[in-house]
Amino acid sequence: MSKDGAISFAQSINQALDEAMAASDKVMIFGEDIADAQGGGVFKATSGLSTKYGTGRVRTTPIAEQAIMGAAIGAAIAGYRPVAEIMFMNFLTVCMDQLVNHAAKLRFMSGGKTFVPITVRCTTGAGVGFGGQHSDMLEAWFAHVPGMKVVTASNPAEAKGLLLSAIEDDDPTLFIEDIMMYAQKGEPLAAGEKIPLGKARVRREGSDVTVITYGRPVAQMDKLAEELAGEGISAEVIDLRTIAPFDEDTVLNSVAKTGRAVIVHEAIKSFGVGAEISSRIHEELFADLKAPVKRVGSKYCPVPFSPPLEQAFLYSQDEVYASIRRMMG
Amino acid sequence: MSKDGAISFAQSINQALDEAMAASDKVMIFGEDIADAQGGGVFKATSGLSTKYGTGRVRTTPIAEQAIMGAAIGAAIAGYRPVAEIMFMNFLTVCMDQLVNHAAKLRFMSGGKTFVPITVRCTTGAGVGFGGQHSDMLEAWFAHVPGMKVVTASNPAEAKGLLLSAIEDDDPTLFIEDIMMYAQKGEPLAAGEKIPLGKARVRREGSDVTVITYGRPVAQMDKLAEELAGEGISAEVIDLRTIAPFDEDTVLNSVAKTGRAVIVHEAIKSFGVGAEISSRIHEELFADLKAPVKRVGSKYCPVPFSPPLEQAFLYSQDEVYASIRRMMG
Amino acid sequence: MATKEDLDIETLLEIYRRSMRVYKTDERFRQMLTSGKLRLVYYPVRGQEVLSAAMMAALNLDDYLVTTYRGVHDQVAKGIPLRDLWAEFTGKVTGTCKGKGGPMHITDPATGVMVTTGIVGAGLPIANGLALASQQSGDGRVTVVCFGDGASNIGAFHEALNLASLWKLPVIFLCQNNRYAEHTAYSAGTAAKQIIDRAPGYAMEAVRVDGNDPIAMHLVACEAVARARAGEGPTLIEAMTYRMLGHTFGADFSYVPAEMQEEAKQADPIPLFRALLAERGIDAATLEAIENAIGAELDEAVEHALSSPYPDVDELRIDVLKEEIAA
Amino acid sequence: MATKEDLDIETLLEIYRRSMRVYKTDERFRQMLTSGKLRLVYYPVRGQEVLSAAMMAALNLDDYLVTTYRGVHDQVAKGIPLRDLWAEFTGKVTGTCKGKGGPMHITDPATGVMVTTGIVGAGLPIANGLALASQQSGDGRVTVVCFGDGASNIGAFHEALNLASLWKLPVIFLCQNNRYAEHTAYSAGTAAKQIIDRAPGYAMEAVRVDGNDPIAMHLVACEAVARARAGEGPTLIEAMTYRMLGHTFGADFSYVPAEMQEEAKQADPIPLFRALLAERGIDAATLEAIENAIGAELDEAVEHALSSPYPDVDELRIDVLKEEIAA
Ligand SMILES: Cc1ncc(C[n+]2csc(CCOP(=O)(O)OP(=O)(O)O)c2C)c(N)n1
Ligand SMILES: Cc1ncc(C[n+]2csc(CCOP(=O)(O)OP(=O)(O)O)c2C)c(N)n1
Ligand SMILES: [Mg+2]
Ligand SMILES: [Mg+2]
Repeated sequence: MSKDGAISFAQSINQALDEAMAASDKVMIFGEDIADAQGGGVFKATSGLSTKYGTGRVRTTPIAEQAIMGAAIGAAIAGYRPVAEIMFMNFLTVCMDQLVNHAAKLRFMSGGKTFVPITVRCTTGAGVGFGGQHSDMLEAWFAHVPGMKVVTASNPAEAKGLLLSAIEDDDPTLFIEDIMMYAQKGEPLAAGEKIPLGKARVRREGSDVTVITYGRPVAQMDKLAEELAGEGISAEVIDLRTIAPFDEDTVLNSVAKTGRAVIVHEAIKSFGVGAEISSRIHEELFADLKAPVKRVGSKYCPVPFSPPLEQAFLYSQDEVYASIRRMMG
Repeated sequence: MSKDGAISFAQSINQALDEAMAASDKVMIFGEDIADAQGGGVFKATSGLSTKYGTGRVRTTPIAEQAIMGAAIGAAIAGYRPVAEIMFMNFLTVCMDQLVNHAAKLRFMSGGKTFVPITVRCTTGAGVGFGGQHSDMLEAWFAHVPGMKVVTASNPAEAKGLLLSAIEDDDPTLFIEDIMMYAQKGEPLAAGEKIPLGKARVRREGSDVTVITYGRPVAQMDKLAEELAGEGISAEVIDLRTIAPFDEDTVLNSVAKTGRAVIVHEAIKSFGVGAEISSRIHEELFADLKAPVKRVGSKYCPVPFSPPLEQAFLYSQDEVYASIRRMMG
Repeated sequence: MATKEDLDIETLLEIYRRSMRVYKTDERFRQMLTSGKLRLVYYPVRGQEVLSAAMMAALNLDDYLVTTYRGVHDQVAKGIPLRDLWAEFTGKVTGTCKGKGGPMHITDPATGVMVTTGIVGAGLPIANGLALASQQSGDGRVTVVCFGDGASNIGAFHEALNLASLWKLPVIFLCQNNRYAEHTAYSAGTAAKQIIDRAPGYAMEAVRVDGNDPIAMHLVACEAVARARAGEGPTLIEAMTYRMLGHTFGADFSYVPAEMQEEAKQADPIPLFRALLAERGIDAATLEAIENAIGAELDEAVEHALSSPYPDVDELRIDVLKEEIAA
Repeated sequence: MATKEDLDIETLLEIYRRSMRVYKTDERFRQMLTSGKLRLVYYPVRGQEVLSAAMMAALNLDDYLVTTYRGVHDQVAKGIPLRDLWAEFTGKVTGTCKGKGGPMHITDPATGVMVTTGIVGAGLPIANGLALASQQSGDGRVTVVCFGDGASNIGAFHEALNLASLWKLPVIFLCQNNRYAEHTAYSAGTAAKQIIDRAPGYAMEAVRVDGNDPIAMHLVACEAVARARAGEGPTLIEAMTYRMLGHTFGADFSYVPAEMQEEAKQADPIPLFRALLAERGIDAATLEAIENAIGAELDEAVEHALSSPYPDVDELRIDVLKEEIAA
């Protein structure tokens, strides 16, 4: 924590893990390089925890994501609340079976006799120059999987509050951290506070258009709304926080009021999360809409390395602005 | 082939593989149990091929889907056109990395210096009683991955024509077969004929409503359209064939004409393929629509085993019917 | 290694009882499938009864089991109530999982049956997690995970064995080497001469045993259990056996050489076990009494299953997440 | 095993030349990162130059290479043009992949560099496919796939080695055991005493060698290449080496024990190689000439990269699929 009380996203994650481990000895953490003997994690999110809680509860693993995920699932069934760190979101592709065929289904397939309260943390995001295999936003895949939740945070305090709730939640939760945000600082969350899953946050009220987003774009949309206000356009900004199942009430109530909506995410647009939200809005509020719902996402291609391409790949704030201006006529 | 010339879906797949192997010695097949020493495949789709083309080109593999997919990718980069059989679609979860991070991205990441002309065949579908881990329709995941195509077929002839095109295609293609259709018989496709990827088929013209679907529901929607015609409703039925990238022109032209659309698929509705199509239609044709686009898909839960639950889980034809009646006012 | 003097008769009879529960259950399933009274995808366990019985007899009821689609022998030998099992196999709400899981996904924590998976190899990493929970809590439980010879070629096997050894987990990897993986013979899929050749790559204790020999198998099982309970780490057991029928019920298995089939008949563990018991002075009446008791229990279980109701369709909204899904 | 008499001086000089190309390239990258002239995530190869040079010197230009994020030593030793490599690392359209792949995804089929992956272990199954193509076409090529000690714990390793052995593929699995996987020491992640202990589990030829010894390493490489070309199947080589810097450039590696760092300095392959060459009668002027030539080539490559343009944003629609994506 810096002198002004601000705290980075990574530190906030660390605080959440620390508080969760202090609150319950059922919380364990597994992941690559996470113990202090390994420097406390590649992003330092777990720094200090193995020293404080022991290497029985904070375990550095081999490079074996199926083993990590399986260990978390088995321990969860037996009563623990493991947090599995899968370093990058793209690495979920080597352990999808454990997460999708097992963690998400065991409650249902066992008729409720077992359940899998695991939290899977991972990072991702374009902008660092990691290229095609370390930058994908794949949340739409997991949103399509019944039996699990998908959560993302838009600033350090939100990250802490949501992560604490994810760990307490009795269902498997995928917690996505944006690599571009780790160093970002913000107000800390008060000790003991949590942010419930399943509830979107209206960051700013408005009457002309609803901007629905999550993760990194949230802060950008806050700023854009500020700009728009200067131009006489009143934008409501919603941070979904929980992407799946998403908070339909908050979204629909807002768009019922504004009659216009834009969904913004970093994932590529085609077949992305925005498609479901847009469809739901059209289905429920067709008659109330003053314009078709607009989606803004990244381009249809693998994440490129070359810096100008990487920037051009990303969802464009200008496109959001232009869409809103167009909608307003 | 039966006496009346009808041919089953599985036989038609077999014919396509046979013709492709005869046409080019670059075509190879890898998969579990596929050679004749193993009975020619669990679904007999590869029966006779290893005898005809040798076990160098038709290779039974260990139970190792990453190894299967990797072998296909490597051989493809070196100039072959491998067809990888991943027995059930859910098993793609153990080799997602190979398919998504490698096959789909290598053309782009290499700046076009390599490309990966593989075809991945798999089966899936609810209705057999295989339960939660052998029945998922996961096409939406792969549709969200730039760099690959997703194809499905609605009858034996279509299967052959599309599979031949998939094998010839220079990009990685996921070819999804519905397990409930293997025994279904239909007209054979003429030898040498193919069906192009990327083009939807208008199965039936109509003027009141467009039904957009693919795979198993196609035949059911044909029948439903027949019924609706009896009630004075003229439904246009579109078989997407290629799910991604999908044939926007055909879809949008049709809905521009009818002003109404229903999308039907076996995959669960939430965050499914229907969401993208619905969003696209709303975005492009908002002013022309007489009613919001409707999506019909399966329920939000893992595929249940118990037969009545399995049936209740599946997308409902009655729901399609009721939606269309409601749209028509 | 073991001689027939090594096991007391009570233990042997206990293993026999478990074997017969498996044998009769499997037989009844196949009878009802043949007669058309039942329709389901069934994975026969004929030939693998004894190895499973001998393993499970070395465990406590609260020890954990993870198994696969071909798992009915493991579940029954572990002690799952036949009523609940049959009701699950027939998709009834009275089943272990309310009919939602079905034959490939049996779970019954009361008897330690924690996970049954249909994904080859997937049980191994999960078994590590169960064992880890025991290691951490000190509850003294042991986890056994069953899988086939074919499963030893998939990545999850490798990752799980390495982790278990590294962390000295109280887990037993029971490879039931029945010489086929679906239609593929052992040597067409597995480069290792024997599965245990893989153990040194994980610095793991390993033993190959005739799984059809109840005494040898039980002694190996007891040793592995003792090692796990003592905190000395995991064991890989390669139990040699044979799948006497096709991969699934009714499936063709003409790809199996006739001599192998013949040889396997000679090694059928059930008649051999009976002969062994006779040698040890157990008379036919005792065995018959055991079989009859199981038969009666089975009759009741089948009747219960068939007469039970199917789950209500509302169940589709329950157990997906903790909170019920809105209608 | 090998003695210094075993290799002729021409071969030794060829290995030295390749080693220095790697050494100088790596050094230049680090210099430019330090000075702020370059900004990228860079995986240093300091300490692993010689093993790679000795391996690649045993190959033809058209033999295939698959490597990883830490792959610049392999690519350069294989013969990739420095101009194209530098342009790719700097994201320029003149790069091997038009700047689209970047440092973690170098491909250059002209020099056999087929795939560079950022996913640990993923290269091994793909290498099998390349080798399979050669086996099938009879083109006589050999495929080498490089990976780390940590990678030997992931499932793809297991699946790939089993398949390669089963099918006798002309592939060489080159495990560069540098004793760390990111921040994790060998023994914290790997239960096997040595990686080659895993080979019997695949019935595969395997050899452990001091990768820093150019002669021993080259002889082992030649033997594996000969085996592959003769159709006798794959080899697992465990080349012992050391990662002399952090996992990525600039990253803290205080988790490495000081004694290990000290020991590694003593075993630094570059000064040892120079000493060896001196012993074999190569004078300082010869070595200097080699270094100077490489330095000049590097200057030109860097200059070319820096002055090259970035790709046009239209490139986002090209190479996604064969057909250009609509604007
Ligand atoms: C990941 C995965 N790949 C393929 C299958 C299909 N499959 C089901 S059982 C089986 C054979 C398994 O053989 P083995 O491990 O020897 O077990 P056995 O059936 O002989 O008991 C295969 C390939 C699967 N269920 N999961
Ligand atoms: C599947 C996967 N898991 C984790 C990572 C993150 N990661 C990148 S490099 C690395 C360490 C690899 O160690 P090793 O195989 O020894 O290779 P080295 O870096 O030492 O050359 C890890 C864990 C990854 N890239 N892919
Ligand atoms: Mg088997
Ligand atoms: Mg290493």
